[in-house]
Amino acid sequence: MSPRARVALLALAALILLPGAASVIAGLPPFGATIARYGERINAITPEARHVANMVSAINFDLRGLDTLGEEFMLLAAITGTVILLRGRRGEGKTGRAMRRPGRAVIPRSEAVVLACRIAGPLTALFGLYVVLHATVTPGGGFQGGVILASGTLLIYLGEGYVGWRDAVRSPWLDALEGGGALLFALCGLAPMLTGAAFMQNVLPLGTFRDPFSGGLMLVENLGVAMAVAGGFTQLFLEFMEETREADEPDEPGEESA
Amino acid sequence: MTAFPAVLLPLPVAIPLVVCAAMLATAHLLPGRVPDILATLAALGVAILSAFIAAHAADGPLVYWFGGWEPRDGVHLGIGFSVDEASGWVAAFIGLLYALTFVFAWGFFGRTHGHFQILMLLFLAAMVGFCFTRDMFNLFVWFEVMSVAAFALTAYHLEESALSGAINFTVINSLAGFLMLGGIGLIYAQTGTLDFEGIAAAVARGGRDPVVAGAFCLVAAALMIKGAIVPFQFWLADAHAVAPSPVSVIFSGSMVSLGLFGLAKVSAVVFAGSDQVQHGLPVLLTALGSFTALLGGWMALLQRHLKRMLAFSTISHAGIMLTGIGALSADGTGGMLVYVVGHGLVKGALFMVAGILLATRASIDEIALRGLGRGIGPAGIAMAIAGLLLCGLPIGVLDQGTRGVQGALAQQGHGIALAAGAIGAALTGAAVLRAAGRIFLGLGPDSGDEAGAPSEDEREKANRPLWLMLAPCCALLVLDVGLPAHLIEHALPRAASAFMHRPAVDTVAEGPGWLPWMSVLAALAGAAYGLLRDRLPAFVVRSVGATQSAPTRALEALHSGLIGDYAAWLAVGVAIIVAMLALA
Amino acid sequence: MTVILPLLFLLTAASGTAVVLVRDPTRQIFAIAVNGLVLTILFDALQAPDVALSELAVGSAAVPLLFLVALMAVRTQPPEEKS
Amino acid sequence: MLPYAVAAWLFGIGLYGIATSRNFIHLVGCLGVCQSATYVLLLGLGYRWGSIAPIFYDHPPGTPAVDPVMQALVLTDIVVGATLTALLLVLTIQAYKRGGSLDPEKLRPMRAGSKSGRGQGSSRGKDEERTAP
Repeated sequence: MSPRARVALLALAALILLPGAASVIAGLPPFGATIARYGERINAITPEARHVANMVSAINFDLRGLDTLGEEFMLLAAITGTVILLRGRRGEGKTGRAMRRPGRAVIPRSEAVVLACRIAGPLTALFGLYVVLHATVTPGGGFQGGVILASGTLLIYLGEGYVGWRDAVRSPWLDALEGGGALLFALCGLAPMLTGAAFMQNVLPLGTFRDPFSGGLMLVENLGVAMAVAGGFTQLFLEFMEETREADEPDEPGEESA
Repeated sequence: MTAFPAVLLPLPVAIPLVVCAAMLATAHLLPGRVPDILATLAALGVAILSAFIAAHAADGPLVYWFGGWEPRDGVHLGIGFSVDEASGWVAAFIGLLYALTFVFAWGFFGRTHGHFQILMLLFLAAMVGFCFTRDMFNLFVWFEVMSVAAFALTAYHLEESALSGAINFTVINSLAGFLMLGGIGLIYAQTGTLDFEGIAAAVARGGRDPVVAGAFCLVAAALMIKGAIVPFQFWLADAHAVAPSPVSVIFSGSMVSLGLFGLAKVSAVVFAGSDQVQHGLPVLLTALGSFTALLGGWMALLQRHLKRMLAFSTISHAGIMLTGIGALSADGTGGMLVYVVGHGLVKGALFMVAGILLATRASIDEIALRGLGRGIGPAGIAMAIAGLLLCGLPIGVLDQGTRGVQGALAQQGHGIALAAGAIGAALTGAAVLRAAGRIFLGLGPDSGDEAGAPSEDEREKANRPLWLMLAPCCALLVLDVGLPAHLIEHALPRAASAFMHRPAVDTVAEGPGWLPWMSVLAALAGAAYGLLRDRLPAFVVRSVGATQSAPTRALEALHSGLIGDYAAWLAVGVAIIVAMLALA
Repeated sequence: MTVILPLLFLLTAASGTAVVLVRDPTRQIFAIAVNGLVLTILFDALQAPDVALSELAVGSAAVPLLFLVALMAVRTQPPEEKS
Repeated sequence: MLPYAVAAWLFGIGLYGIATSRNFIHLVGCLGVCQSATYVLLLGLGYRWGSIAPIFYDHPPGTPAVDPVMQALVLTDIVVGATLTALLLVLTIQAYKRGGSLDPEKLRPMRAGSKSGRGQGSSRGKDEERTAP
């Protein structure tokens, strides 16, 4: 089909879809008028039932924890897929090829970059941990904190160079972190069943409202998510970066720093 | 506290998840065959558990509330699983299909640290979750997990075709996910809940409502994209043809039909109370289904690349399943559910034969393989039997499903859909039988229009003994033929009504007995024409060829492989669904 | 608030349109990052700080980074020789 | 009504981008726009004027808050988006290495007339040109 025919087809479909969309929008409750009963109900009962302040975390880790379990494993599937697809190209045995490239000196980075990264790195890690640990009281949680932690490892790359980064961050460890986090989450679901409770039912003490250590089992699940996400995203960055390295180019720091 | 059999409901999902997380965590420590063994055992475990659950669900659906969040004051707070008999058996079938596929792929993916098995187990868990859940958003989550695992598996070969096929697959199915999520958002805003039953109750109360109809359009479009219904079918041929053969077994055997399974569940359970949807559905589904059955069958007949041929035949059979849903009766839906299982068994066996040819004869091209199959007779017999079953040979599970679907269609006077289904089945059967004759008997020196069809060199590792690949293939066929018919006959009326949340019926209608035989005869005639073309009088060949070539070229051009075209057709498809519902 | 929200919605529509209409991938990355940032602000205005934080981490940092790396991978490597 | 119209617009323009894109990396960006339509729709549906975020840290429980369920759904959706983007970009990189192009017109799965599928850039892209062996 020529591009023009394609756009014509799209326009034709739009002729039918637009009135349909308009009637649906007209049928919806006006924006900002009301919220659904389900959400209202959760806002009403969860602070007391689970001693947590952050309703979104309560939904993600308790009320609808199964969704998050699926989501975590979706991430795991995507990252496993990425690894298969990228490594299949390079060959499984050569995962560390760029890490050990003989005969190449490490070009020193400017002092300022190294210093900045060495200061910012731990700060980012600290911030990531803060976001992870305060899942039940403030915005954020395992997922957001995990992504921040993973981005923190990129600072090692900027500061210490590619070889230093690859030396510090090893693929098998990341697999272990990712798989271990997902396993921890899944076991959080299964373990309560041993005591006769339902899958992912809270069996731990709930803690005090507005305290970071509130929510019982949620905290463990949150930790599992953080591990899985941090490991997974780091693995993702690692495999992507490796992809840019195959051509024989000088090891230049900060080339990806945009 | 939940009573005993219901307590097991989370396990068929949780077991594969735990096994694959553990496998990933220890990926670099596991010795060679351990992932194979673990994966096979996990899949078998899922099959057995699901079967056990299904058997106990005969008296009524089992319900399980995650986190112990049972509904309070009529508000569904958490996520529930609700397993009726039919869903349980479908899950058991899927587990078994995976177990046999793992045996078939034994050692095939040896050097990947079990990554292949990890993805497959995730795929399995997602499918079982998809069958069991009673929550709209949870359905979406499993839908997406399925998709993501499938995307990665498709491109495993890293050939150019595999990669671009995987990209098309990913983009179109991602759009399906977005449509579905949009639909879920609409229905949630309107009904204030995500639980199937909760939504159903609210929809029934609401009367004619454009938002509900719009939500149904979006969700139905998403599930039809997964189910490869015209005009959403384009991705399937691209993806199934290039995926590794064990993956294609799963794709064609369960993923596509599961999309339609979801559609059947959603339209029978969630939107049962919407008159607009229920009025619009029969015409919409039977029309699209008939068209799909014919187009898929016709395209299958024109292929020379075996996996692509089977992919189009899957499209055709998906169309037949859709007509079964379109009858909106316990017979039709029950027949469709049996059809899902029967089709999965037969199509899985066929893709395994294709895999055997890839591994032992290093080609997948029907014309290039002519006569080369002589050394592996058992595979040829399996292929011929599967071909006959596919076009409707009246024995086995697939036939029982066909009769159910045809009975429902005949009863409700959908004559065109009935004919289209029979013709579609005959066409795909003819394609498979022709290929079997050409490859294993060396017939058909004169290749007709097939020769112009796309094909590509491909090979798979020949590191497995023939019997190891043949055994699961034969096991599937034996299951299809050997499963006692009276067991299904006995359970079907009850299971189908429970699946649709309707009062039980006593018996299900059956279609005319001669119709399957007509399909078989037509398939044999079609295959014979393809194989014996050189011995027929010239004027016959020329006149048939003249009617074939032009539409063939047009259809092949339509399946252009361009993602832009597919996106445009997707919009057209959604527009068709919207228009049909608006007119209802 | 009543003025800010509609403005933000329009801005979202505009930045989304920009992502589509900027056809050069190198410049599109900036459009994507900006779109992520606009969405972050919109989510925050819609009282969804959790979502905003995710969008900030994913939509305006991680995803553009992946795009950048993908573009570099494509740039730095000529396609392998045909065999 | 504006938020819902914006959501519909975003999906439409994203689909238009996918339909007309000549570069896979650009196409992945367009897919992201389609997805942002779902974010906007869901959060728009879950919003209520004059309500606080569903976090009862600074405000006591019972204060009117917006719908937390929609936010939880969107969080999952964002993860979906990130995974899809990563996977698609990987596929694109590999397809580029194999096919030597980022143009969907030139990278097609298994077309008639390109029997080996590789190294025939000139014969590809024309549907009429069929080589019947």
